Amino acid sequence: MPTIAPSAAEAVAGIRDNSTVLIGGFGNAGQPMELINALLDGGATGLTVVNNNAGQGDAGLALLIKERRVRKIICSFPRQSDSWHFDAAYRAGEIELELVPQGNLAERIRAAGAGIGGFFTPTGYGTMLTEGRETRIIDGRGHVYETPIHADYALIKALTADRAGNLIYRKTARNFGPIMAAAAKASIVQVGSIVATGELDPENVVTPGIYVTTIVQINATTPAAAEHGVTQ
Amino acid sequence: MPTIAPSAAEAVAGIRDNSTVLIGGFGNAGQPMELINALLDGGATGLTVVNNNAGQGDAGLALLIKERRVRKIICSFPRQSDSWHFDAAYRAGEIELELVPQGNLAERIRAAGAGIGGFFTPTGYGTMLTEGRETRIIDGRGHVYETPIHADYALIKALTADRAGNLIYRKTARNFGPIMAAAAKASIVQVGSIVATGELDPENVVTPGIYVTTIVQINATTPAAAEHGVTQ
Amino acid sequence: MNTQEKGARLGRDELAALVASDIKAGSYVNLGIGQPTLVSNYLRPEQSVTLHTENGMLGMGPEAHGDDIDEDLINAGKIPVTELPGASYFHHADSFAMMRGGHLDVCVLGAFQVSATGDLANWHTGAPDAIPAVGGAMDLATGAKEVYVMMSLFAKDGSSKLVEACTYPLTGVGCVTRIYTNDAVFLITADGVRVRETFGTTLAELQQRIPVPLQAAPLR
Amino acid sequence: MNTQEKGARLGRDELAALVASDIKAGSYVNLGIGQPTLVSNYLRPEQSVTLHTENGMLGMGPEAHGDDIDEDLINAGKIPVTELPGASYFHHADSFAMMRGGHLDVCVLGAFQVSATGDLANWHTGAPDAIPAVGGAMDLATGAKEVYVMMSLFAKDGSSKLVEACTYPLTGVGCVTRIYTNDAVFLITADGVRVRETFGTTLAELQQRIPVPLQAAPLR
Repeated sequence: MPTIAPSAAEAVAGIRDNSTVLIGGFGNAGQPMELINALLDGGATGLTVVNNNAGQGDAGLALLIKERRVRKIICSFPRQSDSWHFDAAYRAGEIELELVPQGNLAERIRAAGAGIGGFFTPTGYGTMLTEGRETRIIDGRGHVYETPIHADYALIKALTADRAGNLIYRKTARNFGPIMAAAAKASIVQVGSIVATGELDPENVVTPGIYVTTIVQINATTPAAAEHGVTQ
Repeated sequence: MPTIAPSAAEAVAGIRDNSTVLIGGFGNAGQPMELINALLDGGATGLTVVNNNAGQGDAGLALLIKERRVRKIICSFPRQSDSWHFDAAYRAGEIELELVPQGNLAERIRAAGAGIGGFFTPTGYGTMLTEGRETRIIDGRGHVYETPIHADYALIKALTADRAGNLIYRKTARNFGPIMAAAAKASIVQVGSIVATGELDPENVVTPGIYVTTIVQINATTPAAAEHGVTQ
Repeated sequence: MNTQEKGARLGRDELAALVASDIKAGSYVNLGIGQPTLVSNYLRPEQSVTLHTENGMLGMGPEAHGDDIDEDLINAGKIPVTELPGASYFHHADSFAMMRGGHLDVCVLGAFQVSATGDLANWHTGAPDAIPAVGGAMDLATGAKEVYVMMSLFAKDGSSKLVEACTYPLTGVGCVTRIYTNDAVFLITADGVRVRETFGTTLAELQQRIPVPLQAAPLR
Repeated sequence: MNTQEKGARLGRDELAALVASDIKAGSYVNLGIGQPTLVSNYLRPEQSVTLHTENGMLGMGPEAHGDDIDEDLINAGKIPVTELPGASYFHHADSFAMMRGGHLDVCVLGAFQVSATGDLANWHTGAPDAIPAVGGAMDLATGAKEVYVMMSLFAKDGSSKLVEACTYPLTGVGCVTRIYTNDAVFLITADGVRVRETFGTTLAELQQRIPVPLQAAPLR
């Protein structure tokens, strides 16, 4: 059963220095901005962060990187037109980068949640990103060995939670949320609304409550929860 | 875009001798009985069948086995109180059995659909079911190597399809359907109802239409499609 | 010694009630087929225990009867069940990922034998003419944070089912953390087998019949 | 020879229209960022092509404008898009499973270089001071049944981007099946590179500038 935190600050208060933190979102869609800001305010440092990108503009993850709180980032696409804080940290040698093809990143996160010890994927075979890695020819095709990405925490944004922690998402803001919730020891979720247990249709739950540790309601600017999936 | 077949017989008409066929269902829930019966009537033989069980009573898969149309079965739980046709075929040495722990069976099917070449799982390590298999110690824990189960066909039962092939299921009848649909070259789905494209909420689609080759509407005894997930 | 010695050997339902009372509030639990299913009768609503069934559901309710029977809503034993508020459905790969990934707090299973190091044998008698069937047994044994076994302590021939090394084919290696029997509760620890409590017998009496070194557990 | 020689070098939109007309009806297609995105403008409704975006959607519609912009509905290039009837949403692992599993019929990508055996280089210039970023490029190159490249045939310095072996870091090995350029369409086959058609040039002229043996393709 999840805890319902009264504020983003209290939701992330347990995050210690040197933790590995999965952060959901693809661009701004699904980015748990208020949780990231609370993490910034909380002061934890030496973090390993897993996100598709490495921060945009002057907000959220970009500020965590600017403040040198991220020791290492595991991502697929760090360089963007407005990734200047990452660019500066990287060129200064002050952040470690593990670059992973996006689908391997997603599958490695999924593997962690699913208890898979490692897997062979064709993606990246024969490229500089997998140099020196274990390879195997399977059905005539080259594959590389990839390992799960386990984490201490996941910070996620969903549309609606019920009090049992079941989650639904909205459109392409779903992206990394479900797999990150399952891969972390503790998953902290910001939602637009919290409804009573029983108000989400069991057929339509995307993340079962077993994967959710802490919920915090943030008054979101996105359309209301009532729009999707709530039966009452 | 899927084809809509006028009958179960026409839906399975393309299935050739010696094909590998994934058959959905766990017990009777989600079992595509009418498609199995049509496969029986169609005469295809030398089949490799993948199902959680090996048939119950005197219906469906049990009859396929009784008629010796199944050369090999890959399953987790063949022996049941009413699996007499399988029992007889097995004791006569007339069916090959590949016994797989249920979760490894599910993950191997999922791997086929997901393009994963192989994976390491802790389940079954150190047991007679994985004797002689490649093993690896990962984070101090024994794992065995498992390979994907690719198939020519999947026979599946869902609650409702739209004309784009998107599927929703009902309660625990979902079971193997979504992963089998993705793992087969051609997926043949029996549904209780077919609705116009756009009538299923995109947030609640469980199997996207890309995984569906053929749909056939069977007048089902289960509750009507209107009960779940249909927005209009 | 610290082991609690209680008055009488536990009955089937008393044992189920004991297991139920040991499950922490808020836990996610899978109850195996057979004797473990009885545990659900003794879970109190205020424990807020969520039951998982490996055929694709969290939030499973009690067995269904009469008009509540729905052929699309069954448990892993293929018994019709019901749905509780807060339930969710998912496909088989997601369901077993939930188990294998270590997300269930407790799994309760039956057993033929358990070894002193927690090896479990519960799927196959090893009889040469038996048709093997494993189902989800190995996945359940491997995945949960805690694996509780419920079994009779002695076989019909009087031999101990708690053994130095299993003679039946294994289900999982080093996976069992506790054994609940009508005669005693055993904890499998890194330091060996500890007896938490006995029912109508003593640790000394048990030690005479069990070929594994037993120690008293510290009081809870 | 069989190669069709047509009047004039194709413009950017003519090339996109050609790619669009080559996509079989009912296909599931992923259009990469940049030039390939233009293809969507030329897909006809009667083709019933379903567009995939790797950030978790099938059934993507055109770019959103004005009041239709929804920050939760974007494509892989982070541009606001719309939803068509029959759409579905899924998480990132499911989305890339769809690609890696070979379920997409066609993926259209840009490129820095393509080799005679279909190796693709499109993610990294190899410049020592560049910050690398791969995104979904390798997954797209590896997963689709057919990988079409859209690119200019010659670099600014006049050198051919169709090469014997890529000098830029690879995105995928032996994955490209066709190359669409403003000057010609190339098919990568087991027998080598075949020229399907040329625009404002001839196979002989192209062969003088391209360091790879070219053959005419049989007429379609």
